[in-house]
Amino acid sequence: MTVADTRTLDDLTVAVSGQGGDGSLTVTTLAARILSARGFHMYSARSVASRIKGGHAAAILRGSRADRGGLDDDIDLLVAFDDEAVERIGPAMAPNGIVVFDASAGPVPSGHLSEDVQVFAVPFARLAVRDLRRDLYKNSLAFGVLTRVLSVGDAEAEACMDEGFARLPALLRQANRAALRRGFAFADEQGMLDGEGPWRLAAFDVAPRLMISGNEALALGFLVAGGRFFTGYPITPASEILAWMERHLPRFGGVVVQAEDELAAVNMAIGAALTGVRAMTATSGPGLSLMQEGVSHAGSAEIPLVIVDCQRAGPSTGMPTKPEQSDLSMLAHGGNGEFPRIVLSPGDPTDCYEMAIAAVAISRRLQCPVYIALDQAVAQHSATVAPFDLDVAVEQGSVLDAAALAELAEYRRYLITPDGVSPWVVPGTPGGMSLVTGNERNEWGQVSIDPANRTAMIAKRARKIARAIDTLPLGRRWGDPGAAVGLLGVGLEVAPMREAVERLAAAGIAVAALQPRTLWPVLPETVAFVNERRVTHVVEHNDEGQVFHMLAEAGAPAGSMIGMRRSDGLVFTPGEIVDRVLAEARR
Amino acid sequence: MTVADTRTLDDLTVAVSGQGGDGSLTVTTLAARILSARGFHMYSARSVASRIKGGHAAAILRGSRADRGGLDDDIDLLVAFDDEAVERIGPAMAPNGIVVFDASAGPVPSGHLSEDVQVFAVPFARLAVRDLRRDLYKNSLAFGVLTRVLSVGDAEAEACMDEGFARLPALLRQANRAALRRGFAFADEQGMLDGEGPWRLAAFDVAPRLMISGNEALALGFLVAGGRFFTGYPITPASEILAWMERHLPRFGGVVVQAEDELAAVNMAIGAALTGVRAMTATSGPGLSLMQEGVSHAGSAEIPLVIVDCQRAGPSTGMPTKPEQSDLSMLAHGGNGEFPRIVLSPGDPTDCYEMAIAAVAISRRLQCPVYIALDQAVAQHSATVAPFDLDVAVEQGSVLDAAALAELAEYRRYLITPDGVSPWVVPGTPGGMSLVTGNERNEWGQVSIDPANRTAMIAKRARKIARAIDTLPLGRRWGDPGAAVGLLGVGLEVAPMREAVERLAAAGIAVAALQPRTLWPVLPETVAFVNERRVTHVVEHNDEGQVFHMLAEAGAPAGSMIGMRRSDGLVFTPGEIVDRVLAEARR
Amino acid sequence: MTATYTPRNPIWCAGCGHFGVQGALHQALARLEVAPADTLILAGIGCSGTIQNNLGTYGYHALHGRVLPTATGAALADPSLTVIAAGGDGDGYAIGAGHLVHTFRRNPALTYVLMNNATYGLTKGQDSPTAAMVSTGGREQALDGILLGLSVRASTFLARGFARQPEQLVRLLVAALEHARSGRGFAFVEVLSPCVTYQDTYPLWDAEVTDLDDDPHHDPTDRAGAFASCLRVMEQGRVPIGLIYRGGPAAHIPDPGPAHVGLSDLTAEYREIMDGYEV
Amino acid sequence: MTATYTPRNPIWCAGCGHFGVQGALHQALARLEVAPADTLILAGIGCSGTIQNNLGTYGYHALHGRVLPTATGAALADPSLTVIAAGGDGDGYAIGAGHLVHTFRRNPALTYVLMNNATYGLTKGQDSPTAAMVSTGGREQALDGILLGLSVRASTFLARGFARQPEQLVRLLVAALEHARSGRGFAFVEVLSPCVTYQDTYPLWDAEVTDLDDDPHHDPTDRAGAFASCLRVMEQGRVPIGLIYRGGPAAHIPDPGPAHVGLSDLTAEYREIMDGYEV
Ligand SMILES: Cc1ncc(C[n+]2csc(CCOP(=O)(O)OP(=O)(O)O)c2C)c(N)n1
Ligand SMILES: Cc1ncc(C[n+]2csc(CCOP(=O)(O)OP(=O)(O)O)c2C)c(N)n1
Ligand code: SF4
Ligand code: SF4
Ligand SMILES: [Mg+2]
Ligand SMILES: [Mg+2]
Repeated sequence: MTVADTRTLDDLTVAVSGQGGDGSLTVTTLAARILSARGFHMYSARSVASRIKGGHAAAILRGSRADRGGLDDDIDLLVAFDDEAVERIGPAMAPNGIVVFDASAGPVPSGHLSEDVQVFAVPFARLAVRDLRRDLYKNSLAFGVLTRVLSVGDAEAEACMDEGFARLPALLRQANRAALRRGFAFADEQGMLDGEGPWRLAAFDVAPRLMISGNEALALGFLVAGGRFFTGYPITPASEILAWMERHLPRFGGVVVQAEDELAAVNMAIGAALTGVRAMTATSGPGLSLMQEGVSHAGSAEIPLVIVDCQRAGPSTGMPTKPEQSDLSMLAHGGNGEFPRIVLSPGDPTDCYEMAIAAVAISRRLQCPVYIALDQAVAQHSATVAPFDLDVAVEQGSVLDAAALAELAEYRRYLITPDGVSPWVVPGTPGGMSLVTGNERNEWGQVSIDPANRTAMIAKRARKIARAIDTLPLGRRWGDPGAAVGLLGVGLEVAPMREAVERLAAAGIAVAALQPRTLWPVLPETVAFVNERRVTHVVEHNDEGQVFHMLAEAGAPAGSMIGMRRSDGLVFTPGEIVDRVLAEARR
Repeated sequence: MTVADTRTLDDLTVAVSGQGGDGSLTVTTLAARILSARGFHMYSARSVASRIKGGHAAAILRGSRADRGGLDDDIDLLVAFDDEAVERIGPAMAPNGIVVFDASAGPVPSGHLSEDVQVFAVPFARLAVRDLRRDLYKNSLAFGVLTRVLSVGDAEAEACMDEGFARLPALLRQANRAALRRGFAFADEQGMLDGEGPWRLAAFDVAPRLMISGNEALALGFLVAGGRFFTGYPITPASEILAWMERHLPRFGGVVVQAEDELAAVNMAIGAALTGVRAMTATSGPGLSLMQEGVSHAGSAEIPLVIVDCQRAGPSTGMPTKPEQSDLSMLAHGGNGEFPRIVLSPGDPTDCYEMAIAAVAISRRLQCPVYIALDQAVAQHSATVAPFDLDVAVEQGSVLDAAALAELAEYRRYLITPDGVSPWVVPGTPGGMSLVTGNERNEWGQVSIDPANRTAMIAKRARKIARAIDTLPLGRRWGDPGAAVGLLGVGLEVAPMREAVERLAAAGIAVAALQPRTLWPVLPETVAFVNERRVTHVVEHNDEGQVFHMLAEAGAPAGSMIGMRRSDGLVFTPGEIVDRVLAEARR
Repeated sequence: MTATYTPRNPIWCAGCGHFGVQGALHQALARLEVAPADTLILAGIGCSGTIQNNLGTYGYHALHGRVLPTATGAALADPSLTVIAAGGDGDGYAIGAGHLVHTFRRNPALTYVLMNNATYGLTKGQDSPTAAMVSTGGREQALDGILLGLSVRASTFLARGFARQPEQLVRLLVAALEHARSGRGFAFVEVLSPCVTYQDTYPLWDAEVTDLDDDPHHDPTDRAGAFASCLRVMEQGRVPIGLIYRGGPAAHIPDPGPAHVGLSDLTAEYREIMDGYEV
Repeated sequence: MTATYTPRNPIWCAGCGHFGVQGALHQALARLEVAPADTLILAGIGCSGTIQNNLGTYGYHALHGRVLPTATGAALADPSLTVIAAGGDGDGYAIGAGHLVHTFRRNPALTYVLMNNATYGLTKGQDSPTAAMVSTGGREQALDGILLGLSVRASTFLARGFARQPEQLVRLLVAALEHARSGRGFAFVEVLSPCVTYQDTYPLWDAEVTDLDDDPHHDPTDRAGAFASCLRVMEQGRVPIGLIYRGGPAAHIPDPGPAHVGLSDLTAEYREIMDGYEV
């Protein structure tokens, strides 16, 4: 929480927490409308157990003057629907924070909140059931109290709810409005009058922005890049991509298939890609394991394919709703045999949009599989971002049409070329008949075990990457380019890393931060970043240090890298990163 | 070919080559009987295309006084059933070698054999069809000429064939004997009389030996280690393990299932392992890709499981009959999320036997997946080895029976322990009911996303490997332990590496060789081996240097390692390794 | 007594059909007096795939779609166990369809309870392969596990229950468990088990179920007849329930099964095999 | 004319049934005058899975067991192609069984030729899921692709031919190709195609095939009737061939299909979607 004057906030984090089905998200969504109207940048996160009811869930919303794209160190305002919410989130409350507690089942559990935290205990559920006959209305009731805390005028709060619930049936809308007013009334009883709460919100001018998740932005990027075929199989946290595609792709003549499993998904996408269509599939770790044979096949048979991995905590089923970056080694090294592949790694929705476009173009240009590695946080959390650049040229890539084909004396699907990329004619083109196979093959696509041919084909495939390395997406950087201390991380590390750099700079400590967007192959600029510094903290969400080892494999000196890792399902806060950097600097 | 006196050989390589169905293997199998009777060590290899008829195939047999376990640099004696055999193998002929050529379709193609090679052109196929009415008999005919070349007495050759064909119907036996005699007659016509051929075979005393392939030895090791459940799905070059199990396991109360696919195979094995049975599955690269989710699951749920990967050339379908070591990175890094796993890597049949026993014991002791990484050559080629030590104690490992369970106040399936290994009670044990899951879980096996529990569970699983690292199988070493130059390789590299060390020593160049048998985790002794030398050649069958990178990741200095790699489907010969070592030494 | 885990309370939404399934399974096991220590419940991934946590038996959580191979492995390895596989329609009919076909064919002695709610509950309501049961047009697009089972001639026990008809369901589950436990083979029970949150099919199925147990013309030992009966009911837009088919050959159960074979004093037998390789 | 690859000579053993399949497919394509450039043959892995190399069309070699999803992807992406999937009984009935079920259900407009030799030819003669067709006892253990197809109510074309009865086989393939090409959906043709090297079933099948095309009582539009007919024939230890079933709803073919949709000048439409996220 940053406080502009005694009571006016310009960086506020609200958490709403209760059991899974309690509609915590509704409250933060409404709060987002309030903050948005004042020009706050926003970031909205959730933590739910992978089950429908009964899991502990929290919806978190951060609004800030600066564009943060991630969570703050602590929670300013907590709406707690049960004891567990206080137990879990209480210790993360900011000094002088406020807790609005559902006291229906008893008083606030003791021992979890520090002295300075102010508590408003309201029997939300009891009031909702008693006065409105449904437990669910407690959310609107809580929203009423919350807006009073923030000194939002009742009229604005009501208007906000009307808009937010515009699609609900009239009866429900009315009941919710009644609940909201019941909240106001309760606040009145506590002496917290309309517009006179303990806190007040700042307001800023902003340009129009989107509020969008990484999954949604990625899906849009695929569409804009000319993507017209998508296959998926439901899995947390990738399912939103499938849903998005089902909603939007058909209108553009595209095809979306919910496959029977991930094996079908990846092979259907390969089949579509074979016809020249830009195709993509998306999954998470367990599904990606199942797709490994298919990805190796696309690599061997030289088929352009984009595969999205929205990483969740592993191994195996792991913790499906928690973020992790523990499939990266599989992306770089999985699948049988050796084949060219690229791993792109976006850090926020804009990046997701851009990397989707890049992935489609690269896979098409190089005729190979391209992974986009997200993690649960980047995939599912929403942030405000500037509108995307929609003016994207869709290139033909290496596909020859009938006219171009006619220019050739002979067409060889796997022609050995200096850049490793062969001409490609899609089925339906007269005269372009070809054989495509996952066996080793000669230039015509005919199966071959000739040793000389084999050696040439391996070299050809390897060349595709080697020759293209200078064209792959570069990283994003923050901080002081000349700093001796570096921070390096991808995905959900980007936001806290960025913010840590700012805080450290404010404290007089120069730090440079790099988010490599091409994670594999490791780009020369990434190795150079490490080489140029005394020490680089490699920040990542796993236990083994997968990014760390990739860098080391590519030649970055292990001795000058320090792993900053966690894999407990929680994110790094900017403050934690700052502390670790300071701790190292002090040594 | 080493020649004891002018005409007596004590190291001989015979190749028999023609189209796939020509029965080349029959000829080398008979020749092996001749060599065996004289006490030769033997090594038998094959190279066939992955299809039934029409592919070019060669059967190669090396017999030697010293135990070589691999091929020599060149071929001494070639039986060539077609032009292609001469074209492909001709350039690999030893000086003064002999070619027995099937001249049915014309003379020996020119340009492939050096001047000093002696050729016997015999119209085998024509004679076989004309005199015996079936093309197939040309093999026995060729065997007659071959034994004459080697001055094996006709009586011995006939007896040898009688024994070798003992299981054939009498009519076929007679026809083959007639073919053999037709061969003798032809030799007579050429003036190569009984017992008076150009070459003569040495003879030695030897103890009884086995002639066995890596796949067979591994299967036997599994049985002896108490393995009683095997699942597989046919795939080259792993299918022999399935066939072996089907033949032998049921007699011991074991169960063998040919699964519908590799997903079923790995999960059936997991289900069996769950009941406390020692279970294994075997496959090759494409199947291993499909098993990745299952292996990650076994790692997460802490289920003992042995997975054999008989590696073939990739990527994707690749070259199914050719050896490669290009799944190693997948073994070490594949599968979603992070979990403990071990990769053992045998180099010959004895090693396969021993590593199967070790794998069963380790997987049982540590409750985690253990890979055994073979390659096509180790898996399918046969060699003479000393009889195995069958006196193997089968330990209970970490399984508690009802009595041991009763001693506990409380049983927690995932109890956090100093060595990371938890007590384990199998279903059917009264009072030992437990929950086993691939989700993150608490000590009782109940799904949990609690961050502190998560951190403890990750550490527990990682500890299993860290604490056991000193008990994992050590490598085998050859040569001068103090040498500044090292050779390091696994699987099919072992035999030529060993022989190269001997040759280099004979030339006055000290070299040390190491075959790590625990490939992952990389053992301290392996890193030390590299650290102790000026330069270590890391010999491997892949293009990217997978072993090389594993070593580097574990801390071996990349600067003192040189990659010696090939992935064209051919093996390294001892001479090639010698040449590369010399070339580096000269620089 | 050594303490062990405490069975969990179900995590399902109030009203979820899976409660009915759990209750019926509990009763069936009690009726047959199967000891929890001899019972191994393996479950798939899905809301349905949490049932194994709640019953105090040995419980195992398989991979999504792989519950049948895992259960087959366990049942073959230790035939003295009562092995129960459980899971959802996504788990069993989508990603698991191939294994289902092969389990029918292989006919191992285990019981499979498939909780069909015509949706993917856990992942929030996507269409499962039976989703079309609920739509008005294109109902034939719905996969039917019973017809599938009938088409595999090695299948031996096929039944469908409804979570809201507990008496019949208990009866079917008892029959299924007896079938498997007596070694006749694979007992498949699909249960209509509505997902109140994403696809509330209670009203629909209340109206649509047609009980073949009540149909005097239905002969559960006649495969072609059962196929025809089911098709006829389905063509009327209804869902056949009851014991659809029972018959076929008996399963081959290894006895005693690898979990109970001895491992000592076998050196002579091992040597015999090894000697086969001597040259 | 630009030169391209030369079709290969088949690599099959002399006498292999797959020659007959290739010949018939060649004839059927010729009879329908399908241009090689408009034909995409996708094959599985197996001896059968080399047929695509020999016909001069666009050819694709899929992963083992995955030919149907791959072919479905291609057919949906470019409906102007004549898409033919081909493969063996191991490929289609073992590792591919789940996809087969779902392809019946999805009913995409493509033809699938499954060469059943009751063995795994390429990997040297292991038992396939149809191996039990050949054994005397336990024949019901053999999976039957036609019965399986009948059990999925969305299936629209099911036939079985015999490599040694080329005339009928050509006729069935022509009908199948027409079915798929006219957009009615998935045409499944199983061909009995003996493996002379590992499982020579010529004599057996010569004796055992029962042609339902010749049976006046067989009505290929009656699903339950067809099921009963097939079962009856099979219970006599025989193998039904002919056009077993044709019917069902038409496929939904996207038109023109993503391979032919335009990609330019869509910025306004994209913006509309993006604006939905504006706050
Ligand atoms: C390989 C894999 N793919 C996808 C998932 C995600 N997933 C979890 S449960 C589920 C489906 C659940 O549906 P169903 O089996 O019908 O069970 P229900 O929740 O309806 O009881 C899916 C797709 C997964 N866990 N693993
Ligand atoms: C994932 C995977 N598993 C196993 C194999 C090995 N394999 C190649 S072909 C084949 C089966 C061939 O049998 P079938 O499909 O009946 O074809 P046929 O050779 O009899 O024509 C198998 C198991 C493989 N290529 N990929
Ligand atoms: S989401 Fe549906 S299936 Fe899952 S627990 Fe709730 S009602 Fe049951
Ligand atoms: S092995 Fe069998 S299936 Fe393969 S080509 Fe030969 S006869 Fe045909
Ligand atoms: Mg379901
Ligand atoms: Mg076959």
